[in-house]
Amino acid sequence: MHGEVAVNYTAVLITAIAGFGLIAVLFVASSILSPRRYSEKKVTTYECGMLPLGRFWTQVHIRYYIFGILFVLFDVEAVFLFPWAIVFLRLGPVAFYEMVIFLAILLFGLLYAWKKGVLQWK
Amino acid sequence: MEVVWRESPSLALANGHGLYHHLPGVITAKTDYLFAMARKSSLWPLTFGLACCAIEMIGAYMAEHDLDRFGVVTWPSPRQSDVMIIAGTAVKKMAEPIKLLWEQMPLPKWAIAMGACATDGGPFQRSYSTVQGADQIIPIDVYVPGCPPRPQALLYGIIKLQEKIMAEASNRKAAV
Amino acid sequence: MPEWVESIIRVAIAIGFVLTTVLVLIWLERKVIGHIQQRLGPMRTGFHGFLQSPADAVKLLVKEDIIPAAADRWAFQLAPALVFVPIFLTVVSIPFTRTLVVRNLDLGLFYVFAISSISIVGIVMAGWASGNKYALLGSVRAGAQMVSYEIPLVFSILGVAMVAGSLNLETIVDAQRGLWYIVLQPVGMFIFLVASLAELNRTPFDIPVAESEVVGGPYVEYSGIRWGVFFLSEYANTFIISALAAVVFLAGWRGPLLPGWLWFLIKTYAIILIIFWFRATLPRLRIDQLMTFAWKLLLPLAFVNLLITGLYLVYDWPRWILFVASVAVLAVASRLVYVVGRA
Amino acid sequence: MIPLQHILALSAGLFAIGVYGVLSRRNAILILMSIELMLNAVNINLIAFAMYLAPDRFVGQIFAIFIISIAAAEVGLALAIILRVYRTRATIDVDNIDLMKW
Amino acid sequence: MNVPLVLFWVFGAASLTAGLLVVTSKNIAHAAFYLLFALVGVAVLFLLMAADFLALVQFLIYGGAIVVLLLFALMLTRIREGPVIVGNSQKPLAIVAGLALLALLLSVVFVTPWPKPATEAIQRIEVPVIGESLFTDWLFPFEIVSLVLLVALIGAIVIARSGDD
Amino acid sequence: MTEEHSAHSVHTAPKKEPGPSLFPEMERLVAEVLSGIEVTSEQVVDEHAIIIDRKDLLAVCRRLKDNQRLSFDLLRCVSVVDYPNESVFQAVYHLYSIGLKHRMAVKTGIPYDDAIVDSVTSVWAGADWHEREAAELLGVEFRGHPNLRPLLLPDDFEGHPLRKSFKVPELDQARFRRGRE
Amino acid sequence: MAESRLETVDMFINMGPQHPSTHGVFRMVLTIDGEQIVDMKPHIGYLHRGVEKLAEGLRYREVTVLLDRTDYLAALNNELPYVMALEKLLDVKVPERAEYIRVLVCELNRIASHLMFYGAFGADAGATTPFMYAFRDREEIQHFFEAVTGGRLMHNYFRVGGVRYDLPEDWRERLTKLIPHLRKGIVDCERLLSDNEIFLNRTIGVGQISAADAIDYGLTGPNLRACGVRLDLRRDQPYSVYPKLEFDVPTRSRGDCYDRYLLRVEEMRQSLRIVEQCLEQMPDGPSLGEVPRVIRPKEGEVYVGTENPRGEYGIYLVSRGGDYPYRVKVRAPSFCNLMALNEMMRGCYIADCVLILGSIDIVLGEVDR
Amino acid sequence: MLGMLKGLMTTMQSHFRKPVTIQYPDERPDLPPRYAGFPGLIWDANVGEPFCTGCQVCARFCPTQCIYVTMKDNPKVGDGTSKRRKIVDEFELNVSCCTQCAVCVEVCNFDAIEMTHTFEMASYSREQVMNLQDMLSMKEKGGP
Repeated sequence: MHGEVAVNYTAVLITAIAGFGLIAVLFVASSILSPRRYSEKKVTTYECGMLPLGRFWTQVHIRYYIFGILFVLFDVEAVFLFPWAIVFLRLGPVAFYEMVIFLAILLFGLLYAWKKGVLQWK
Repeated sequence: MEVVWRESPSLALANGHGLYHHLPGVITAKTDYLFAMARKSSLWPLTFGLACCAIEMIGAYMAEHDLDRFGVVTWPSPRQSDVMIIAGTAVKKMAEPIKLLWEQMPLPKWAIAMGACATDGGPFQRSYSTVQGADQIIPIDVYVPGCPPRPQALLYGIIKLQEKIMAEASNRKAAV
Repeated sequence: MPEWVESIIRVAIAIGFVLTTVLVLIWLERKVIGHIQQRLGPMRTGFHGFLQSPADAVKLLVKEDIIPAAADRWAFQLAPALVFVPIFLTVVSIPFTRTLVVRNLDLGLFYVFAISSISIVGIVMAGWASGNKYALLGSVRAGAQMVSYEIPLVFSILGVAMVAGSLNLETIVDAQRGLWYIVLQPVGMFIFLVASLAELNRTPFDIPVAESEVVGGPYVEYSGIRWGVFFLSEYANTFIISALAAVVFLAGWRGPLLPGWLWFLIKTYAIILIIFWFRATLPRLRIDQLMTFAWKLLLPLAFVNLLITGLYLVYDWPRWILFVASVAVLAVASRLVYVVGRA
Repeated sequence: MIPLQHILALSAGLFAIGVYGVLSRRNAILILMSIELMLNAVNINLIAFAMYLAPDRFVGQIFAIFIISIAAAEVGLALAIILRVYRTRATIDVDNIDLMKW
Repeated sequence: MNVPLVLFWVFGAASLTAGLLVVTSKNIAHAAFYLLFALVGVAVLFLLMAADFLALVQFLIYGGAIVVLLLFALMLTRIREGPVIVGNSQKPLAIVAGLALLALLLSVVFVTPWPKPATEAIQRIEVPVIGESLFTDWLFPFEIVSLVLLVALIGAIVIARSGDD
Repeated sequence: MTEEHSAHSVHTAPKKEPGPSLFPEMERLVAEVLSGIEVTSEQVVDEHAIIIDRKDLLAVCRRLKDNQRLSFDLLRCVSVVDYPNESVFQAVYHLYSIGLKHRMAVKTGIPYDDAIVDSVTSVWAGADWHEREAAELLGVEFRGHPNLRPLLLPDDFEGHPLRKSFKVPELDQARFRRGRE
Repeated sequence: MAESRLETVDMFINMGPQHPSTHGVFRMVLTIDGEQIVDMKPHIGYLHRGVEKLAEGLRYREVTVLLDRTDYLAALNNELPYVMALEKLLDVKVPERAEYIRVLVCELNRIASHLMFYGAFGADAGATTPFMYAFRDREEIQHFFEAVTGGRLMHNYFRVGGVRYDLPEDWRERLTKLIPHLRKGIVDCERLLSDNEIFLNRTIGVGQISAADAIDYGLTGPNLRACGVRLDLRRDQPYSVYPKLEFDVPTRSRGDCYDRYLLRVEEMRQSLRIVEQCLEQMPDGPSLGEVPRVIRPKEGEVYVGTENPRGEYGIYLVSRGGDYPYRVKVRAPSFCNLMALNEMMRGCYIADCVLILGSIDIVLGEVDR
Repeated sequence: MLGMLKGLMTTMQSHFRKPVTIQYPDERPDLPPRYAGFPGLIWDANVGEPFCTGCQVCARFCPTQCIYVTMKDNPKVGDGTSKRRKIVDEFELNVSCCTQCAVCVEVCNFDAIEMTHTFEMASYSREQVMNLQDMLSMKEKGGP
C-alpha cells in the first residue's frame, strides 16, 4: 500500500477500528454498570403485551425481492456512471450519448417492470 | 402529611447485581449519584393508556403541560422504557398483558399508578371484572390519586418519583 | 509527525465532534419540535434542558440490555455495530473546511455512498435477529425502502459530479466559487433531500420504524445501550447527510465574512432544521406509495436531471438555461407527486 | 510490498473454499454464495496480475468491474430461479430439485 | 516491518475464515452475514493493492446490494424453519476436491516463475483513466453489460412473477 | 323451539295495565304488517312497543325491516333484561327507521329453563356483538348466531354477571382503615 | 393464486392490547399476506368494567358517575340521555335555561371529542403536531368546563330536571374568548392536514364502506353520515332545545377515512355555530327545575338515544320502583361502529388498518363498558 | 405539493407563537373557583369548630364509599358557644378512591364539605387517607 491511497485509507482503517472500539467500550461499560437479572418472562418476545402468536415467521412478499433486483441493477449502473460523470466532457458528445444509450436500455427495463405491474402493489 | 419512604421493590432487585458493585465503595457512591441524576432526568414511559386517565396522561404530554420538559418522552416498546404509567382501570383480562409488559421492561424500572382505578379500584372497585388496584399486578412506586388526576397531578407524581430515585441513590451511598 | 499519528489525532477529533453533535442534535430536535408545537421541550435538566441528551445517554448506558430468548444472539449483538460503523466511517471524507477534514479522499462522493450502503445490512440484520414479527416487518420495509431510495440519491448527486468534473469533495466545493450548485442543480438538490429523508427513515418516510404500525420497527427488541447505538447512528447519519448536502449543493465552507467552519455549520444546521421541520409537519406515507414514489417519480426525475445537465455541459449552454429547465422540471414534478401517489 | 505469490495463494484458498461450498452444500442459496466467493477469488487474481504484470495496468480493474457487474446480474437471476423453484416445490435443496422430472 | 504485508495477511486471513464460515455455517442467514465480512475483507485487499475504486465498487455492489438481495431471498424461503442440513452426501468428496484444487493451485502459484514487477511501488490508477478507457476501448462490452442487466431484470421479473396472478 | 314453551313465553315481562294507545297510527300499521302473528302492544313512555312470542321473532323482524311503510333498517340496540321473579329474560330490540324517522321496540320473553332465542344477525348484521354480549353476560343462547364466543370477559370467567343472581361484593365501609391499623 | 398460496403461510400479527395506535386497549389479530390484510379478528374486553352491573347497585343520582366514564371523551354527552330517560320516567319538566346550558356544554364536549379524534388520527397517520394543536384547543375547552362544572374530563354535571350549577358569572367573557380561539384552532388543524397530499393519499379510498352495509352494521353518527346517510338524532328525533337552534347536518358520500375525517372537522364548525347561538339565546331563569328530593321513579322503562360525538348513545332504563335502577343498558356507539371494522379493513395494508381504526374513532370505555 | 407547503407554513407560524406551556412546579395553574379537587371540610371560624356534624349522609351517598365519619356530642354545646349538638368526631377520606364527583358536597345538609383545589396528592403508599385534620387544613390551603 503506497502513496495517497495508503495515507487516506489508513485514516479510514483507523476510523473503523475506532468505531468498533467505541461500540465495544460502550457495550462493556454497559455490561459492567447496568443491573441485570434474568427472568423467564423478561426474555419473551414483545408482542403488544401478549405472548407471541403463531410462528415467528413474517411472510415477505416477492415484490420486495423484485425491488431488490431493480436496486442491484441500477446500483451496477451507478458504478459505471461515477467514472463516466467525471470524464465524459473530455471524451466529447460521443461519450455522453454512449451513456444515454446505456441508460435508455436500463430505463427500458424499468419501463418493462412498470408495465408489468411490478411496481404496482395491488 | 408525612410520607413514609419505602424502597422500590423493583430497584431493590436491581441493586446488588452486575460487576459494577465490586468496585470500591467511594466510586460507586459517587457514580450512583450521577446515575440517579441521569435516570431521574430521563424517565421514558411506555406508550400505554388504559382508560379515562389515559386522556389526562396524554394531556400531560401535550403543549400546555409538556412532560417533555422533564425529559419524559414515550416509547412504544417496553424494551426502551423506564416507567410504566398505569393510567386507568386494570381489568382482570388485562392483568396478564400488563404483567408481561412489566416483565419485559429492562431494569431499573418504575411504575406509577395513575388515578383511582389503578390505585384502589376507584369507582369500579366492586366490579366483577376489575383488579382492585394495580399493585396487585406489579409493584407500584408512586400512586397518583384523582379520578382522573389533572395533568399537573401527574407531573407532581413524576416529581415525587424523581425524588424517590434520588433518595434511593443517597440511601445506597449511606449504606456504603 | 508520521501520517498515521496525524490520522489518529484527526479521527479522535472527528469522533468527539460527531458524538457531541449527536447529543446536540437530539436536544435541538426536541427543542425545535417543541416550539413548533407551541411548547418548550426539555427545560429542567440543565439550562433549558441542555443536559437532557447526556442524561439520556448515561441512563441508556446504565440500563439493562435484554437479549430476547427468540433472538439470534450473534447477529443481535453485532447488528448495532454494523449499522453504526459504516455511518461513522463516512465522516472521514466530509470536509468541514479545507483543512478541517480527516482525509480528503479523491473519490469522496463515491466513498460516502459505497460505505453507507453497508448499514442497510445492519438494519435488516437487526430486524431478522430480533425474532420479533414487528421487527422483521420493519426491517424488510427498511431494506426495501433504503435500497429504493439509494438509487435516486446516487443519481441526484451525479449531476453535481458531472458539473464539477470530480468526485473529490474539496474540488466540488472549490468549483462552486461564485455559484452554488443549488442554482445549477435544483432538481438534484430536491431529489437528494427527499431521498436522504428516506435513507434516514425520517418523516414522512419513517415507515420502517413507524410507531403507530410496527412499534419501532427493527429496534423493537433492543434495549439499553444497544438501542442507544441505533439512536446514535440515526442522528449521526442525519448530520452526515446534511453536511454532505451543504458541501455538495451549498458550497460547504464558502461564504463571505464569517470563518469557513462557521459557514459550514450554518449551512448544515439549516438543512438539519428543515429535516426537523418536516418531521414536525408531515404525516407518513404508506409503504406502497413510498415505493411508487421512488421508482415512478424520483428515479425518472433523476434521469431527466442527468440528461439536461449532460446536454448543458456537452453543448456549453448558458447557465440560465439549465436553471430555467431545472425549475420547469421541478414544477412539473411537483404536480406529478399527487398523480403518481394515487396511481 | 506484498509478494505476488502471497496474493495468489490467498485467492487460491478462497477459490478452493468456494469450490468446497458448491460441492458440499445442498442449499441453493448457499451454493450461490460459494460461487460469489469464487468470483471474488478470481477478481483478486485479476487485480494482482494487473498490478504486477500487465502493461496496461487498469485493464485488470476494468475486467473486475465487468465481473462484478455480471455477478450482480447472475445473482439476481439465479435467486429468481431459486425462488421460483421454491414456490413450486417448497424446497431449495438442490438434491431434491430434479430438473428432468419437473 | 512490512506493514502492508501484515495487513494483507490479517485481512486475508479474516476473509478466508469468513469464507470458510460461509460454507460451513449451519444457519444460512449467518452465512450471508459471514459472506458480507468475506467480501469486505476482499475489498480491503483491493485497497492494499491500491485499487481504491474497485474496493468501493466491492462495497457498493457486494456489500450493499448483493448481500441485501440474498437476505431478501432468504426471508422469502423461511430459512428459520425446518432442519438445517449442513452438507450433502458429497461432503467427503467435496473436502477432497477442495483440498486437491487448493494443492494444485498453490503448486502452480509457487512453482511458476513469475516475472518481477516493473516498479517496486504500486501506483494508484486514477479513476478518470479507467473511465476514459472504459468509454473508448471497452465501449462495446460496456453497452453489452447494459443489455445483460436488462435481460437479467426481465428474466428475473418473468421468472419470479409468472403464475403470481 | 318446542311448543310447550311457546305458549308460556308471551306474557313474560312484568305486566303493565293496558291504557289508551299513545301511538295509534303506529299500532295500526304494525298490526297490519304483522297480521297473522300474535302481537301484544305495550305502552312505553315515548315509543310503541310490541311483545311477541319468541318463535315469531325472526319473521317479525324481517317483516318490520322489509316492509316499505315501516322499513326499520337500523337496529339500535339489543337489550336483555333478567326478571328472576318471573323466571324469565326479556329481550328488547329497539328499532329505528332512518328514512321514515320513526321508532319502536320489539320485546320477547325467554324462559329461564330454555334460554334460547333466534339470532337476528341474519336480519341486521349489527346484532352480532349485542347478542354475543348478552349471551356472555346473561347466558342466553342465540340460535343461528355465526360466532357466539365470549366477547368481553376473560376466558376463565365463570357465571353470568348481569343476572340478578350474580351478586357483587358489598363494600366494607371502613376497609381503607385496615391499612393504618 | 394457488401457487402463491404455497409461500403464504398464514402469518398473524397481534396488535394490541398495548399498542400505540389501538386507542386504548383494543386488540386485533391480523392475518396478513405480505403487507396486506387477509383477515382481522377483533378482541375486546380489555376494559370491561361492568358498568351496567355496577349501575344497578347505585342510586339513580350516582349512576352518572359511572356513565361519565364510559365514553370518557364526551362525558357530558353520556349524562344527557340518562337524565333525559330519568326525566321521562319521572315526568319532570326541565327549565329552558337548563336545556340551553346542557346543549352548550354538550356541543363544546363534542368539539373536544372531535379534537381528540383529529389529534389521534393525525398521530395514526404519522404526524405528531396535530395532536399538540388539538390538545392546545381542547385544553381551552377544558378550562371552560372547569369553570362551569368543576371537572376537566368527568363532570357529573347533569341532574334530573336541569344542571347542577348555573353558569358562572364570567361565562360570557370566557365563551366569547373561547369561540374565536376554537375557530382559529380548527383553521390551523385544517391547514395542517386537510390538503396535505400525503394525507390525501393515505386516506382517500381507504376503509370504504357502502351506505347499505353501514346501516346493516348499525353504524351511527359521523361514520354513517360519511357514507351519505343523513341521520342525526338531534335533527331527526329532536330533543332538548335543538329544534330551536340552527345547524347543518353535514354528510359526505364516499364513506372512506378521509370523508370521516372531513365530516368531523365540519361538525366541529357546526357545533361551534350551536354554541354561538346558545350564547346569544341563553334565557334567564332557574337552572334546576322542581325535582323531588328523593328520586324514585315509577315502574316503567324507557329508551333514550342521543347524538353522541361517536353516534347514537342510548340508555335503556328499566325501573321497578325503589332507589336503584333495575337495569341500565348502554347502547354504546363505538361498540356498534366497531362491528363494521372487518368490513372496512378487507384487503387493506397494515398501515391502513391503523388509520381505519382511528377514523372510526372508538373509545374503549364504551366499547367494553 | 401546495397542501404540504400550507402545512409547513402553519407549523412555521406556530413556531413563532408563544408557547402555551404552564411550567407546572414553578408556575401554578390558574384554577377557577369551581374546580373540584379533593373534598375538604370547612372550619366555622366564629365558633372554632368544623361545620360538619358527622351525620354520615356523605358516607352513605358516596359512590365509591370512600368516606368514613363518626359523630360525637359537641362539648361546646354545654358552654353555649355552639348551637351544634353533635359534631364530627372522626372523619376519614380514602384519597386513593375518591372520584372527585362532588356528590358529598351536593348531599350535605350543613354545607360543611366543599371541593378544594388540592390535587397534588401523589404518594408512595396506596393507603393514603386524609383525616379530619388534613381535610380541614386543605380548605385553608386553597379553597374558594
